[in-house]
Amino acid sequence: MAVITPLLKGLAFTLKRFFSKPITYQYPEQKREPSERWRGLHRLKTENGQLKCVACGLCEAVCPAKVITVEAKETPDGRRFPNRFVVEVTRCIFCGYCQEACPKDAIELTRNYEFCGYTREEFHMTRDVLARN
Amino acid sequence: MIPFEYSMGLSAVLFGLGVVGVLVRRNVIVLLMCVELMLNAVNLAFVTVADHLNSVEGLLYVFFVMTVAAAEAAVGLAIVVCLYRARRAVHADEISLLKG
Amino acid sequence: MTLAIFFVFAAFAVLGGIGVLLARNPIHSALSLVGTMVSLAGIYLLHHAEFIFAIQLMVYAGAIMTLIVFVIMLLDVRHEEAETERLGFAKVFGMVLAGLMVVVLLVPLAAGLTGKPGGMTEEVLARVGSVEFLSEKLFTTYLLPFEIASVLLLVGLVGAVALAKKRL
Amino acid sequence: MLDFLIESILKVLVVFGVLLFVVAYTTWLERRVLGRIQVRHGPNRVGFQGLLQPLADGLKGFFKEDIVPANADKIVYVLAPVLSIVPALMIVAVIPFGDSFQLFGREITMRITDVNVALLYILGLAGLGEYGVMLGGWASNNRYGLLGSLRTAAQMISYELALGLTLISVIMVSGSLSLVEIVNTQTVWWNAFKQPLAFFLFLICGLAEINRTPFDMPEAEAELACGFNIEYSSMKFAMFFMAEYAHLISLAMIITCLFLGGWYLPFGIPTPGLLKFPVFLAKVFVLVFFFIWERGTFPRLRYDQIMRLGWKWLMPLALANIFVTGVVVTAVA
Repeated sequence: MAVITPLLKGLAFTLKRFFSKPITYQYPEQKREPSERWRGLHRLKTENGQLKCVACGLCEAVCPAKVITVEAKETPDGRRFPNRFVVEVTRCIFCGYCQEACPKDAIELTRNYEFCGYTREEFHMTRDVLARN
Repeated sequence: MIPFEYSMGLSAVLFGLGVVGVLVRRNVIVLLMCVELMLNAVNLAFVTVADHLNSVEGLLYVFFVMTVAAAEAAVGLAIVVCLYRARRAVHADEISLLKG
Repeated sequence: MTLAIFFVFAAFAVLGGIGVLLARNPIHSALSLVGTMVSLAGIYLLHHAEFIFAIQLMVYAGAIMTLIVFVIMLLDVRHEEAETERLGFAKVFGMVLAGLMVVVLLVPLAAGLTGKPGGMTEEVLARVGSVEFLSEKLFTTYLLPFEIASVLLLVGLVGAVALAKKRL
Repeated sequence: MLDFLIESILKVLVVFGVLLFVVAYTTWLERRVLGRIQVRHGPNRVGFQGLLQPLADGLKGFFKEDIVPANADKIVYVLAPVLSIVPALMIVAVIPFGDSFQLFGREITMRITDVNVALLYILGLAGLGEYGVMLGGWASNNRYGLLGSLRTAAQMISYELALGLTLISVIMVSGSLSLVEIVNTQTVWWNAFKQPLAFFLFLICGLAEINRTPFDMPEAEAELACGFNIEYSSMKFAMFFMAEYAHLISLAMIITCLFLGGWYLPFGIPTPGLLKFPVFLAKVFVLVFFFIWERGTFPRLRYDQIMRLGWKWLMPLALANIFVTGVVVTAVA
């Protein structure tokens, strides 16, 4: 008896679980809402249709994974803007330092976690991709 | 109905194969297997005769032969394991000494 | 029809027997022997010996051969047969004698079989079945041999354990 | 003669077709039920509720690369899956699925054949079933495979004894070796009521015999990395897999015939002819469900625990059961 009772208890437990509702998210149809502070894909913010970024390079400097490349350029009226701004998302660790370091509040991490592709190059997110995001 | 001679012939051939095996092979386990083959041939003869004479005694003999074969296999294999443990040898020629 | 099945089984049995002889690897020998035994089980079925068929599969193919295969695997003797086997005079002579023995075994067949028919006719089998008939004989007339066989098995069991166990 | 032959061939084709279909869908059932036990869904994407999943798996298995390890024993390596699946399928030949029915003025029995030594036939084939697993592990020339094989061999030989001894008490109660007759003795009281201990022991030994959790020693993913079939891929692996599930189903059918009254309802409730086959199927389904359910519940036993359980508990219990049954049967008679 002492041997069999725990076995039956176990069976009863699993049977109870069998009739409970699965907790699985049926992913593509049923999406999980990420938390408020979720750090997903980067976005370059815009203001009046222009990038807020002034290509100071602070994010590039602070990035621990060295995934950000910024190339500055100036407009004829003397305003700096990023000519090239690439984030290699495959290597990014989504720490959010770039967002914290930015003096202009020009970059942020969105809650978008659904980005995928077939080649590595697709993950070298360029300025325009990040701005549109 | 199978002709009596066919079955007995098969039995004789299998027995002969077993004998030849015991003579030419040196691996002790294969020797054991050849003995089993001979026992099987004998069983076939018993079954054939039992069928031919409508007698159950032949089948009983098969039963006893199988008992003996099982005991023989168990003890034989235990000896082989012992030998292998003591001498790392499974060839009959290498274990012909009386003194270890 | 029956005869055709018999020939198929017989062919497999003989091939298996030859395989036991010729295979270099003991596992292949053992497999061939299993083939022979299963074919023989089929032949037993053709000879109206259902019980023997079943225990042939169970005891020979299922237990004894499994044990042999088990030991071969355990000892891993697979490459030890590689050296050439000398075919000395004694062996050739023995093989000739073995061939002669097969001939001797076959001679009485030509003379025909003499013996007292037992009670196992088709009608009896249809009434009681071969297992019942066999077990009735086994537990009445042949009770003593049966008990001796069981003692033999026990002795075999104890002997095997005593031999193979390192420390009792 | 000819119509008998045609009938037999048709029966064989139907039974094996259905069997393979059921085997395929048992894998689906197992994954779904296990999923639900673990509070998740299981495969539900391919087709409605994942019903085409077995088909997808089969296709995948078929198109995968067939790898043979370089140092494998080629012949035995190829032979092993065949040796594994053939006995598994052959067992079904003697299992009665139901009574007979009339079709085109012929009486058709719901079984391929009724041998009067059906039980011995089953035990014999169970003995042959070991070879596939043993040789598969040995031939792939892999240490894990060999370990799995040796464990299987030892485990199956050990549990076959207890299994056979348990059967003897059933035979004593029913007085026959034919499955049909054993079923026919259970119209009122199932053998599970007459022989509760034997039923319990047979369940355990059966699980050990078909290497099912909690006795899935030969595979033991965690320690042996899948054991005997570690080197197998493609259709050869699929054959091992199918053999496993065919064994599972035949075990369920054998238990149904031996202990759960085959196609009869319990306590002598008359079973209408049309209901017989569904009743049989329902019992088999319940058993298969139980096998999956216990797989989701019990952890695997350690190897020495399995051996101890088999030799020191199940064997003596089975022997004691035979003794008690013998006394009772003699006293009643």
